[in-house]
Amino acid sequence: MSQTTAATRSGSMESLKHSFLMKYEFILFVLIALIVLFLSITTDGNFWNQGNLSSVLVSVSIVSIAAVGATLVIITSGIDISAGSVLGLTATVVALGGQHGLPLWLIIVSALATGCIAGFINGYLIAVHKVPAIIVTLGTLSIWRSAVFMLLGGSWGTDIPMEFSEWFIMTKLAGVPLIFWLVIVLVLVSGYMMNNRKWGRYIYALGNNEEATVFAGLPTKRLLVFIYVIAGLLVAVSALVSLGQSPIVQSSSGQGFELSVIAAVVIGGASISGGRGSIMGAFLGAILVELVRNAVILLHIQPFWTGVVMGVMIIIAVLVSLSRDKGGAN
Amino acid sequence: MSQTTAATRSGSMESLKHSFLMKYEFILFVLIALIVLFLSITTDGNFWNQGNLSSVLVSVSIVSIAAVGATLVIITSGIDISAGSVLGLTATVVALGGQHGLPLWLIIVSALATGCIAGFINGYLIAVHKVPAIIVTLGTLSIWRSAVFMLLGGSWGTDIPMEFSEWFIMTKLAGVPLIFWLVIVLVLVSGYMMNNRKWGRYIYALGNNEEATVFAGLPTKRLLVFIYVIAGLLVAVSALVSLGQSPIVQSSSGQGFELSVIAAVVIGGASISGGRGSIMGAFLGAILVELVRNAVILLHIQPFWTGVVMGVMIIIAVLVSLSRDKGGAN
Amino acid sequence: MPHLLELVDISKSFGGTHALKSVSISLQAGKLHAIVGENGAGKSTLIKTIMGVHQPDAGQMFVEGEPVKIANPSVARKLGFSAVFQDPLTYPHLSVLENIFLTDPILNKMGNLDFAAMERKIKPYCEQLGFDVKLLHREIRTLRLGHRQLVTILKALVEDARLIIFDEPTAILSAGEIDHLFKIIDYLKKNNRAVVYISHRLEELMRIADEATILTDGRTVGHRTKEELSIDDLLTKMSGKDMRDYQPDVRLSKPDGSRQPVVEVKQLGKQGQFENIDMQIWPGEVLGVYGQVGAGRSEVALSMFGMRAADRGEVWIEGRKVKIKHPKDAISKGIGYLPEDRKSQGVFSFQSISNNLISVVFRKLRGPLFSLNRRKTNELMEKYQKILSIKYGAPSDPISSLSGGNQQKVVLGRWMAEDLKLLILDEPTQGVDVMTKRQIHDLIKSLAAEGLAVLVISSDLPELLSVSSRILVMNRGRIVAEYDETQDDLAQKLLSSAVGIGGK
Amino acid sequence: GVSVKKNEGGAASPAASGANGADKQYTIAFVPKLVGFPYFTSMDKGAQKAAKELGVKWIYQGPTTADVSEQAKYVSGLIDQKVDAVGVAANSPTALNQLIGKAKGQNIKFFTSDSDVTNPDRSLFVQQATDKDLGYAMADIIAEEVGGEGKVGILSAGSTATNLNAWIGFVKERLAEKAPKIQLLDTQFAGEDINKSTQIASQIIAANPDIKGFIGISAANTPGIAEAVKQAGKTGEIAITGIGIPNGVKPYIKAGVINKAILWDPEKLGYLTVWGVLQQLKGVELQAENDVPGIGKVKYDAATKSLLLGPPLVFDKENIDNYDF
Ligand SMILES: Nc1ncnc2c1ncn2[C@@H]1O[C@H](COP(=O)(O)OP(=O)(O)OP(=O)(O)O)[C@@H](O)[C@H]1O
Ligand SMILES: Nc1ncnc2c1ncn2[C@@H]1O[C@H](COP(=O)(O)OP(=O)(O)OP(=O)(O)O)[C@@H](O)[C@H]1O
Ligand SMILES: [Mg+2]
Ligand SMILES: [Mg+2]
Repeated sequence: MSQTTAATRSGSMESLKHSFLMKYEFILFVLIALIVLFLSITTDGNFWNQGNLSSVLVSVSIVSIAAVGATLVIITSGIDISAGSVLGLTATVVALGGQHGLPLWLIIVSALATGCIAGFINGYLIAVHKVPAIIVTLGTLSIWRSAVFMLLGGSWGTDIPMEFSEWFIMTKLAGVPLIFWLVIVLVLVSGYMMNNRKWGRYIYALGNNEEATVFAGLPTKRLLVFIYVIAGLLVAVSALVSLGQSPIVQSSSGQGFELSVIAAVVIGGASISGGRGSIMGAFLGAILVELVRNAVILLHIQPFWTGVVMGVMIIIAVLVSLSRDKGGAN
Repeated sequence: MSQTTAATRSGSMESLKHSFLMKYEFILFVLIALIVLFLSITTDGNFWNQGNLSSVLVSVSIVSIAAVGATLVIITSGIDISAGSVLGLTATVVALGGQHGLPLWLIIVSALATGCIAGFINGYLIAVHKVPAIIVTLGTLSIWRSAVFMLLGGSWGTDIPMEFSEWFIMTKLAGVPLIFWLVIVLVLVSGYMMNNRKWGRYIYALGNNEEATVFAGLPTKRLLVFIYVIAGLLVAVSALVSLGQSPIVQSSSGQGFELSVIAAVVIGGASISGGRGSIMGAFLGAILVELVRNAVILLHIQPFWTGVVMGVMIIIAVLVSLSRDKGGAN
Repeated sequence: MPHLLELVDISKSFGGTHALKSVSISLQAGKLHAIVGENGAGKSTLIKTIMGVHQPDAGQMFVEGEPVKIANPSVARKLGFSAVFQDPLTYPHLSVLENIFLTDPILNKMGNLDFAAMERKIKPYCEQLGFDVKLLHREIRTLRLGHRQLVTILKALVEDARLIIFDEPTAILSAGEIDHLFKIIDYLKKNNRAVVYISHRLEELMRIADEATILTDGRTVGHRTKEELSIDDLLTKMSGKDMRDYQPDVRLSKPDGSRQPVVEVKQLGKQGQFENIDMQIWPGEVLGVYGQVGAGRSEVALSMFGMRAADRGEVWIEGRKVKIKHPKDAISKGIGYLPEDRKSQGVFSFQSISNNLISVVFRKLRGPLFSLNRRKTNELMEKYQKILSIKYGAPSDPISSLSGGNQQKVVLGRWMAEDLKLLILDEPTQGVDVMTKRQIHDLIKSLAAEGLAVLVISSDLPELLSVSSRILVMNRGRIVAEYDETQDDLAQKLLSSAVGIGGK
Repeated sequence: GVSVKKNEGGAASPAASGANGADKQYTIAFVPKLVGFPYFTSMDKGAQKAAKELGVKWIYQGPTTADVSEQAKYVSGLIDQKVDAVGVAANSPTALNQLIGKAKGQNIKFFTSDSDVTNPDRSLFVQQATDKDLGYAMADIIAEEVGGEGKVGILSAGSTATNLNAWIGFVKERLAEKAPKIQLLDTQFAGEDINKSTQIASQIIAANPDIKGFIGISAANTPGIAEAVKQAGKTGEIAITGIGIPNGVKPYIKAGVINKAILWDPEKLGYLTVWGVLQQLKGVELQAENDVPGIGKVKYDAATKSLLLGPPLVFDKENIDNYDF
């Protein structure tokens, strides 16, 4: 267990067992357990109600899928604030496909292609033209949102294939929506690869010192483009799941999604200045974020408190991980 | 030739006249002139209509004031995405002051203090605790927005002193709202100081290599905190002007403001990775952004096109300034 | 047999600067080829061209007789070339082991990374270089600069390349480490590797070079075989002046022990870094500090300068006890510090050369309307360009366009312009060419002669011998010996106490 | 979106067109709460139809989010362009006061449609249905479907929207009077966001396993609730009603998740708006009851200067297929 994490952070093997990140993820885990315990007690078991649990887990899944990609992006010291618009665009493509009666497979292919293309454009400008990621994605955020408005032409997209809801949300294994299991597999596999495959380490290296990867003859540009494409693809998958959860597309669909995703990644311990971060952490971060949202509703708290809790949580997460860092350095 | 770039960018004086940034600013200027010409022709003079012109210039002023602070922040390789929430919070403070019948001076002082405090909190966490700026301001963005919701308690703030509107917007000099003249003075004076005062030079140095400023014995932390306080203060001033323009406070007031501000600064040629940027550029950037918005209204274009134009403009601005950079380096 | 690599008429310019002008050079397997030249002569540019970082504007390259185009660094790697660059680039948050093996990882049967195998492979090299194996698992950012330099050497060794290039690998290494390195280089040569070696420490080259090429202003001005090598000849060839005419030496008078020391350090200590540091520095003296990499010299200096807090001990300035919490306190009390890590602690890379030079004395250059006094700035610039012979196009050029040695001179000049009581110089002449180094040594001595106290930390033994009036030796965080310049066999004594034999 | 509907031959710009009486082509501009929202898109469609039939130039443009000051910018821009009448579906009852004064000063008529302002200087309010009718209709449907007792949740868009709050007020009033045994839960807010509505509704259902009914106050809330009920497997167990746009609620009505949803015909509202404003521009007095082509009899209340489209429209399985917007 402990191996994965340390390698993630420092990539070293020996300190695996005592790694700080392990401890950090452990903190997250304990925090989650505490909130769950608290909710179990205070809500008369409503938290464990099948419907509530499914709804929370599906929301976690939607954020987590995109967060896997966002973690890679953030490790390379990039950022993707266009994710919400890309989600909206993908959903729009699905709705238009449904409206024109395209076959399901073609709809899915178009949706995933949309994500990949959006990711490619980001990656291309960032890797090849060296435009800072925040600028590129600020630009595409704006452009894709406009595209959604224009494509929907003022109406709602309602012709969403029923399959998304059936597959991901209605289908359950051990009472838990299928998608959540898939997300767990995604997190474990991609986390393992980041630590134990050459490519995973290249991604960390790239985030640590891009210039050095160029000098070392690594295919830096291609790798960066690839990461943004993957990130776009995963956002498109998130879009399909979210259409399962709510099969209508509005012009505002996905707005603010990027913030949830970035919050999850950062609460999960990734450093925005690149070079570190873990997929498992991002997953736990997503759970934490959604649990807070859920608690606000279950406990009949004023919804504005979500914002305060989230804001404080993000800052504290970073403070904690920074202070551990310092500890590590000396 | 290669000499000039670095120097100007870095704010050195010697070569102002032939500097590339100067040329970059010149490009912006030409672009603005072209848009104005185009609007003059296509809108039957509606563009030059007193009301329209004032409204555009006031909007430019609101963005520019905050953009002066944001330029400093971005030069230090920071970013402030909490500006929109701070604007909302300041406006809320004004509305509550008005509601409780506080005297005007006290309202103004409270508003400016709000901005300073919000800036101080950002600066403190960033400078002293070394939390990355995007994280801190992502957190405070969320927190202040929630505070606005709570303080307004579901209603709108409507008790806004009339003076803001009278002073800044109704009062005109040579047909142009007073505030715009003030902004021009602000831009010229702060631009001059950035290039010719030691503090200005320190700020550029700080953004370039923070550790080296510590070795050079500069008061790095205090300077950073100071910059964020100034940025907060200027956002508060923007809030007062925007209340002059539209004397009502909603829970969503200011949302998205940070994006306009960052767009202006970046279109103005500042580098998001720090060490360079100019206040005059940011001002021209603000004019460009607001002209595009205005054009969309005057020409009855689909408002979604604003998004596309802005997105493309941001990316192109950075591409252009990067390519000039390269020219300089070789 | 054709040469391993042959460069013919390679030219490269950056804007108006002609860094290389028809340079030709050929490298043979089993031979060490030294490249010498003044700062800015084009040595690093040549290396970067071979490694595919820069593309030549003209000229051809042949590998074993076949023409090649090295379009990017990965082509160079595939050809079996590897290099230790002058400013080594590392991945700060990855472990040392990963930094070494990133590009050529060892994989297990599953295709996963096999860290245990990597460790086994690197261990023998660590032992040869005297590099503590425990450090392999630390994040590399936690290592001191000297250790990081060793890591990049390890990396070049493990890649098992047929051409290995070292661009000033020993700039901040001390005699012990250098001996280890040379043994390894001998071993490489025996195994038929070609080695390119760049250094400003000409005495090193006498020991290991098989041939040498001399560059001046981007042009090849000479080639010498092992038999023809001599320091005087190289110097003359490099600078175009006859160095035998050079008349050095301001003699420093011995400090007057009865006077009050400028700075006195009493029992300074910091957990795990250094202990019981006592030292006194008198006005008008140059106190040298010698030691191996990691001996703790920089740490002591950093805490005197207020960058790091010491746990114990006192600092007195001119008889008064002072608290220094931040470098700005130190500067206001008259202490200056030239950091050893030029890239991350010294240079403002986007800024102009003149802005870099004046970044400390800025406040004294006030002109009308609170602006910067341009005339004074220019005077200052001209003065230090002359004193330090800085080679640049215009003062407004970005400092990043300068060669490594010239950047070092600018950062050094920054402190010379300030009025100080004590100037601490940490590896002051790293990467500086021999001629300028002598000038800098003279400058240091004349500053001292005017009453400044100077503390010089250096791993360059000849430098310390020529500049200091007194030398302290540190070993594992303690001062283990003190010598003064009049002692016999000084070099030998310094060396043995630095590694822990001998003592006061 | 924006649409500029020019009638054939109506080339003259509003400013240039002389005062030659009946020939004058009037320009009427309207700024909805936000564009890109199907409800307002339908209004625009109806208004375009009216513009074509009645020979008016119609401008429809507005912000992409329901923002007060953005809306004000559009209104201000249109006044500067000297249109003959400018109107809004107001995002704020008071924020536009200054602009209403400015319009009056330039002899431009200022009207509202869908959602009113408090300023007495506005020339006309075109009302879809009375707040009371809408609130009562929703209350009556839910009371009947839950059998007069049990927990009922309310999901609304925003806490500051005046018309939504008015409807909630009437729902409460009616239920207190007609079905006092119904226990209303705290109102929750999900914005004009269907996905968020689904998430919050799911969780409300979880927090109140015995919930019997749900009311969606805004058009985005109702389909969101329906999806949540469907996913919770409680179709038929939890009754749903609320304001619904036909295409949004159609699948749920067909699947039996929702029995009845309420709206009015926004196309007709758009049509009526153009017609009413045109009467005022021409100086024709509105009567207590007016005959509007294509709509029928329409009431006018001179005291409040408001035209009323009529009683709310109830969609169910039978009639839902007749609407496509
Ligand atoms: N990227 C660059 N842009 C502009 N000029 C450059 C660049 N790199 C090198 N130069 C210039 O090319 C010349 C040769 O530089 P180079 O770094 O090769 O010198 P060097 O011989 O390695 O010197 P040193 O001994 O100081 O390291 C210098 O004048 C330097 O200023
Ligand atoms: N064998 C070792 N293992 C781990 N850490 C070491 C070792 N040797 C030294 N260090 C570390 O090196 C640091 C002292 O290095 P410092 O830079 O002060 O010495 P230095 O003599 O200036 O060497 P350098 O020339 O590398 O700067 C301390 O932080 C110490 O913990
Ligand atoms: Mg060099
Ligand atoms: Mg040192």
